[in-house]
Amino acid sequence: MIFKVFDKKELKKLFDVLSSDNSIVGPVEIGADRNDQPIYAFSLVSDFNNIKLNYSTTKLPAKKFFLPFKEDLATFTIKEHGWQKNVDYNIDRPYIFFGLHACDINALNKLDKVLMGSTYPMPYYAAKRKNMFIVGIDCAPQPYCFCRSMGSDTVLHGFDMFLTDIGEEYFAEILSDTAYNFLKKINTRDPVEADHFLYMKSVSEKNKKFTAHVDTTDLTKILDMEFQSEVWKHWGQQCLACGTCSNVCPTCYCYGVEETVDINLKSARKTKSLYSCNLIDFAEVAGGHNFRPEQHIRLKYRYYHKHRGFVEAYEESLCVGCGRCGESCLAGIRVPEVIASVRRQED
Amino acid sequence: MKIDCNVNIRHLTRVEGHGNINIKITGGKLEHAKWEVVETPRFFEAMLVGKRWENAPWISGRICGICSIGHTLASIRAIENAFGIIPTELTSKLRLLLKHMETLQSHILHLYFLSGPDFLNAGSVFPLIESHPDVVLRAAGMKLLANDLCDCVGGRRLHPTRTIVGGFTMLPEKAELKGFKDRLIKAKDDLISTADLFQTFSIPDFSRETEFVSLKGERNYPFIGGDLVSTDGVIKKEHEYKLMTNEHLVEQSTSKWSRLSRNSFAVGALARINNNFDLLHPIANEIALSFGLKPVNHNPYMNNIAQLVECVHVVMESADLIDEFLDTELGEPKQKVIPKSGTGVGAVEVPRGILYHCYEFDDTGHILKCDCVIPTSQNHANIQHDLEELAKQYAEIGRQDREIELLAEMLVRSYDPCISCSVH
Amino acid sequence: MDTHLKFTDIKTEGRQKSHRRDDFEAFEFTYKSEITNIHQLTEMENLYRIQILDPEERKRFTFQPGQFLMLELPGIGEAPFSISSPPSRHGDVELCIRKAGNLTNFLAKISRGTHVGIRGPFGTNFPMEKMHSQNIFLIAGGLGLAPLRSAIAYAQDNRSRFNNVEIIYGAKDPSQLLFTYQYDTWQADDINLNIIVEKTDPSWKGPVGLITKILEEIFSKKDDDFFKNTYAIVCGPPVMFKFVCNMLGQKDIPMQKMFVSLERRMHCGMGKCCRCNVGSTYTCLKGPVFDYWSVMNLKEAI
Amino acid sequence: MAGDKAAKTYLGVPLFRPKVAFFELSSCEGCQLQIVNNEATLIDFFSLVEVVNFREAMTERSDNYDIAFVEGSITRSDERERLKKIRANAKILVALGSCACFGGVNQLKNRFDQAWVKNEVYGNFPVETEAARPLEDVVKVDLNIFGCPVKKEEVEKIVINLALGKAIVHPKYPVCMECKANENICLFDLGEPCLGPVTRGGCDSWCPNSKFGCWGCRGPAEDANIEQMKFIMKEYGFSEEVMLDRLECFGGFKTYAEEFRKSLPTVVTPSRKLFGTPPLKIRGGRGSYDSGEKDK
Ligand SMILES: Cc1cc2nc3c(=O)[nH]c(=O)nc-3n(C[C@H](O)[C@H](O)[C@H](O)COP(=O)(O)OP(=O)(O)OC[C@H]3O[C@@H](n4cnc5c(N)ncnc54)[C@H](O)[C@@H]3O)c2cc1C
Ligand code: SF4
Ligand code: SF4
Ligand code: SF4
Repeated sequence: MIFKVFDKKELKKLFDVLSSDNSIVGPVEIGADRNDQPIYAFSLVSDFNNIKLNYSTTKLPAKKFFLPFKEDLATFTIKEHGWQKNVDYNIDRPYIFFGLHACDINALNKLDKVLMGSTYPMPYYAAKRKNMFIVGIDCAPQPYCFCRSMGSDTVLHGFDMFLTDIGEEYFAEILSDTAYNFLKKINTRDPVEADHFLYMKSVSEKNKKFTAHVDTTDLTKILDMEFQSEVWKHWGQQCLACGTCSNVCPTCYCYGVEETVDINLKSARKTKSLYSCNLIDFAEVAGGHNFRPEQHIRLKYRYYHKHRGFVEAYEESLCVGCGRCGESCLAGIRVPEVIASVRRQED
Repeated sequence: MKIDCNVNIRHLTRVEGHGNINIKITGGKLEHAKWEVVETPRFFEAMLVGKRWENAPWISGRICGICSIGHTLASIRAIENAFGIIPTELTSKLRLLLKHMETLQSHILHLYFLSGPDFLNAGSVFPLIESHPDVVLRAAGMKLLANDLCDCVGGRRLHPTRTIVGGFTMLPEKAELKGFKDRLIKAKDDLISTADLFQTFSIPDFSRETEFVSLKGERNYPFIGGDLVSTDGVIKKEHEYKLMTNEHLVEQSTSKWSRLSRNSFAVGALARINNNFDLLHPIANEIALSFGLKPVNHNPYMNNIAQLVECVHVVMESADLIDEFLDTELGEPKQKVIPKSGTGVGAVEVPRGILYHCYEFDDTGHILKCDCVIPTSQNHANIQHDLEELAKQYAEIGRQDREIELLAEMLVRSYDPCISCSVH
Repeated sequence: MDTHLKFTDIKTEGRQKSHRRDDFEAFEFTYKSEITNIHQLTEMENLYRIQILDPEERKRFTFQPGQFLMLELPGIGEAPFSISSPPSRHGDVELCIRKAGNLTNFLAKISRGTHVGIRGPFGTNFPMEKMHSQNIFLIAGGLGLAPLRSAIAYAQDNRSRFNNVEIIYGAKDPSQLLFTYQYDTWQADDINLNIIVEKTDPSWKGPVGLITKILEEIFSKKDDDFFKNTYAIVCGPPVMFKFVCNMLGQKDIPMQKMFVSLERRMHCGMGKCCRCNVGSTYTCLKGPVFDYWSVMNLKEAI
Repeated sequence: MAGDKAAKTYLGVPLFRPKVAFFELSSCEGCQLQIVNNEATLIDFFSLVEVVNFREAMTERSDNYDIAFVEGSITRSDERERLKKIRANAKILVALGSCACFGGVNQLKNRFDQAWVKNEVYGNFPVETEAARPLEDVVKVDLNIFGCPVKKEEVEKIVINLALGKAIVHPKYPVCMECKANENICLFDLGEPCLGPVTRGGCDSWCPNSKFGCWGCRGPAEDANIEQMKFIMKEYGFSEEVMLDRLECFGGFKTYAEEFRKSLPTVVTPSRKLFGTPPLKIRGGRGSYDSGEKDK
């Protein structure tokens, strides 16, 4: 891995270099909540000053740029006899993601495994994924962050450049030659030992700030053992079956497909919409039979998929510990508490 | 020639709501001519009793689907008046813009889809889609503009979601509003073509002297709030609306009737123009004159033309409002609302005339008493008297059943009555 | 240096010729096909004969008994269906489809010659080759006969490679029996056919009752050695295969030698949409055909 | 609409071009207006169906129709009779909008004694009215189209599906699902109440898109978790009355709302000063008015 160090003032220059020819997506402030805390979102930005690099967590992940909530998989031209299928992966340009946290980059890496890795890679995702350039940035743990428990507090790959604040300067990890070339446009220097020290200090200070934890020891086994546990009913009773947790999750990718005919009857479309396993009809089949008829079973399934099934398949969990779902859940169902209750850990 | 005539229309079509027309002429003599409102009453004034203030605009907007924006705004104004809230300039401008688009969409709907087919000898707009596609497309285009702009400012085209007491839940994007300017300019041209089309129609020549009531403009043509005025010279304050409407009940109608200096009066586009002619936009003014419309005009059929003139006026003014909005530094969209006890009245000119909402609140902002006076109900008595006069005049000159029936229908439609609203 | 990021294009034209599982273009690729014939089997089920139009593609389309494909009618819907025809007949397949919803009802209204799209084949299959030189029980309840028919055809085509072949088929009532016109040909190929119906009608001469009843009868006629060399394929509603597999288990048939086909909701068929997950196993990738041991290990499978 | 166009087909299957009629009972007619508000697709829309009765837009009338779209709720005996006639003529009876599906805002008057309601508005003048009811209280309803107002995109989709013979299924999930997909900031975060978590989706989170909390016009989502909703409202500092106002606004949550109203204490507020009132009890929330004073 190649490292560089550059003055914080250079960052704007880097932004300008990147934005002169490309579309940039970054964290911006979109309002304030009832406690006057800023609310952040990933959005297209053209002005460096609008980017809030010290943002906490965005409400929604950057998912919409590579896994849109709604997307046409195909359109059809209907002719007198027969039809023509038109496929478009819906990409028009590369995006630069400026300021993704480690958890969100890890989320992309996990999505890559399902959507790009295994059999039948999904071109709609892959095309967008291949057309992104990622500048990661370090973060300050929030009270709800448990990424460290999920091993997502640092990220080793899946980005082009990752910046860590070491005081007056940024410490940059460089993973791609594109990133290396971009950095040539600004003033950088090679790190010296003192920089390494500053870097490690910043990391250890960050680690001290984590307050939320999830014990993942033997979690797959425990989830299996506790499959019939009463605690699921407890959480199920609170769950609104609203799907918010999946929608704000950077790794939830389940979807449904619907085919519709346009009102002129001359065209039709096949549309994919992100769905949620917490919704009542997620596992309903023709004839009305529902394989997961009760809410606690559906809620359990979500945990089961993330913390057991995915581990079984890829040896890592499908949760990055960003805490978004717990923060957005009006019923206050939070992963650390749910897992702790399944493990019968009382605090 | 002495005629016998029997007109019996149950549930008049191409009007909003349910009303019947009954005319009986025997041997050239009018026996009776009746305008009956048979709409089922919905008791909004009772529904709201005991509810918190927040419910009022949201629920009372449901009095009418066509003028839901007007109802919402009147309700908000009444509440703001009761609580002593003065809307910011930005809020007032946006509300006016929204109001204008409702006026445009309602007038276009009426001119092209409801009363228009009468002049083009069609039963509805559907055959016109084939016989006059350009006309229908032009109307659809203008309606779409009005509706889209309502969506943009008010959240949706009916039962708006952004209009609240104290301002708006959110403001439209400047860029988005800017995009509407070109469409408004185009609408002006479309309205001029509409005027050309209406010049080819023969507007029935019929007049009956009556009184016209509307809001009184100070510097601008009036739409939201202000003094109340009549062509007979009555002037009242907004909160004295009861003295202007004098609602009473009559047997043939589930809607209440109104009277002022005479036994009936008229509200609506014609009344507004009769009272505020000089405040019209110059282009609107010009079009009015080209139809020979100037105050005080007593031909109820001319209400159609008055609506057309108003369309021009609101389109021109909306373009200006957008310019002003684009130049304004946007702040908080809404003010804080602190309820207090008291009574407030909101008077708003909706497409069919002047609309009043009045609420009395307790100190926690719960509604103790609610009163809504709808333009169409103010018009009912006038429609009735016009109908009698019309039947009488035409019976004398010996017109036939079908002709009288059509003229009677057209007369009622000219008022663009919104019956379900009048029986809220 | 140019600061413009290079746009990586992934070709968006659906692949025209080949079809590989690791190819981006395979994802939304449909074989354009024609419904060449429709045969009404019962009031609820039709048999559709579907031919891939392009001769090259047709040749390349191969499948194994137990696999399914996704059938698409533009604007109407897309759904998974087990292939019901002999695997020897490549891109010319038969699907036995029950009217159950939007797509299937519309299919019942179309006529011969209509174009449809098919994707696939997807999923696991019955491991027919492993069963060579063994006895096989082919046990079906209701519509479960549809996927089994492909295995039956395989057994017919490779009759010499199997010992005893026994079809056990249960249906609600005689009018719901599928593929009645083929029973003779099966028996002619020395395949035992045992049919039982739950509700009888005057035309019915055979046994009446649940499928377990007829199984017991058959079991009682076989000696213990028979079961040592036996495989079983069970297709039908979950309750049925639970009972049946338990009975087979009592005869000491190992769970790895029993195969069942699971049905779940599916929107992609390619391990993406998650709708078919059992526990967190994709039915479309790891299934629909599972050995019974795997099913036992899947939470909430039955 | 007159004129028999050649029957349309889709993929060779002839389509059903239904004769449709629109009727309204007690309502604001906004839902019908939504259909005419379809400017961009109006012509396509009307080529899928044959309109034979649409009082608001046309003069011709016919009683020969396949589908009757009925808007509004029942508040008078003659409406009941009309509805029964419509039912007898129609093959498919569609309840258009929340008034028809649940009673809509009209049913808010059911909180009161109907005699008081009449007196409040009409004094001694004789008018007929009865408690507002949804269509299905009187006749069998084949299909509900929820919303106040209905969403035109949804109506269009339903009509296309009717023509194609596709089943009409409403989303079972709550509004939040669509709200999140629309990238809205949750209103609870902004300190505003919202009924989205328990209200049936399908409106594409119409109100929250405008930063306006949902009032539940589409009725409850399947298996709506009302108990949890009450708890959330409380946690975010909204009074029970705020929750009740929304629950009872459109009638979709009737059973819950009635229970809830009963569970709340009756509060007595000072009687009115300006207008006389008959004896009247409003349970729950605020306001039970004792009559007493008549100082008008
Ligand atoms: C592996 C497999 C093999 C199958 N083989 C056959 C067969 O050979 N013959 C047969 O008649 N049926 C078969 N089915 C069931 C068949 O897929 C459903 O009956 C069909 O999806 C109904 O579609 P529809 O559009 O008519 O119904 P709708 O209820 O309108 O379906 C709506 C959507 O739900 C999904 N869906 C609903 N029910 C099911 C279901 N049971 N399975 C999967 N998706 C569902 C579909 O994707 C569809 O897009 C099979 C299912 C699976 C999973
Ligand atoms: S866990 Fe929370 S966010 Fe997720 S569906 Fe349940 S209530 Fe909604
Ligand atoms: S605003 Fe309402 S609908 Fe949207 S997420 Fe929040 S609670 Fe749900
Ligand atoms: S958000 Fe709620 S009140 Fe608004 S349209 Fe949707 S369901 Fe109705």
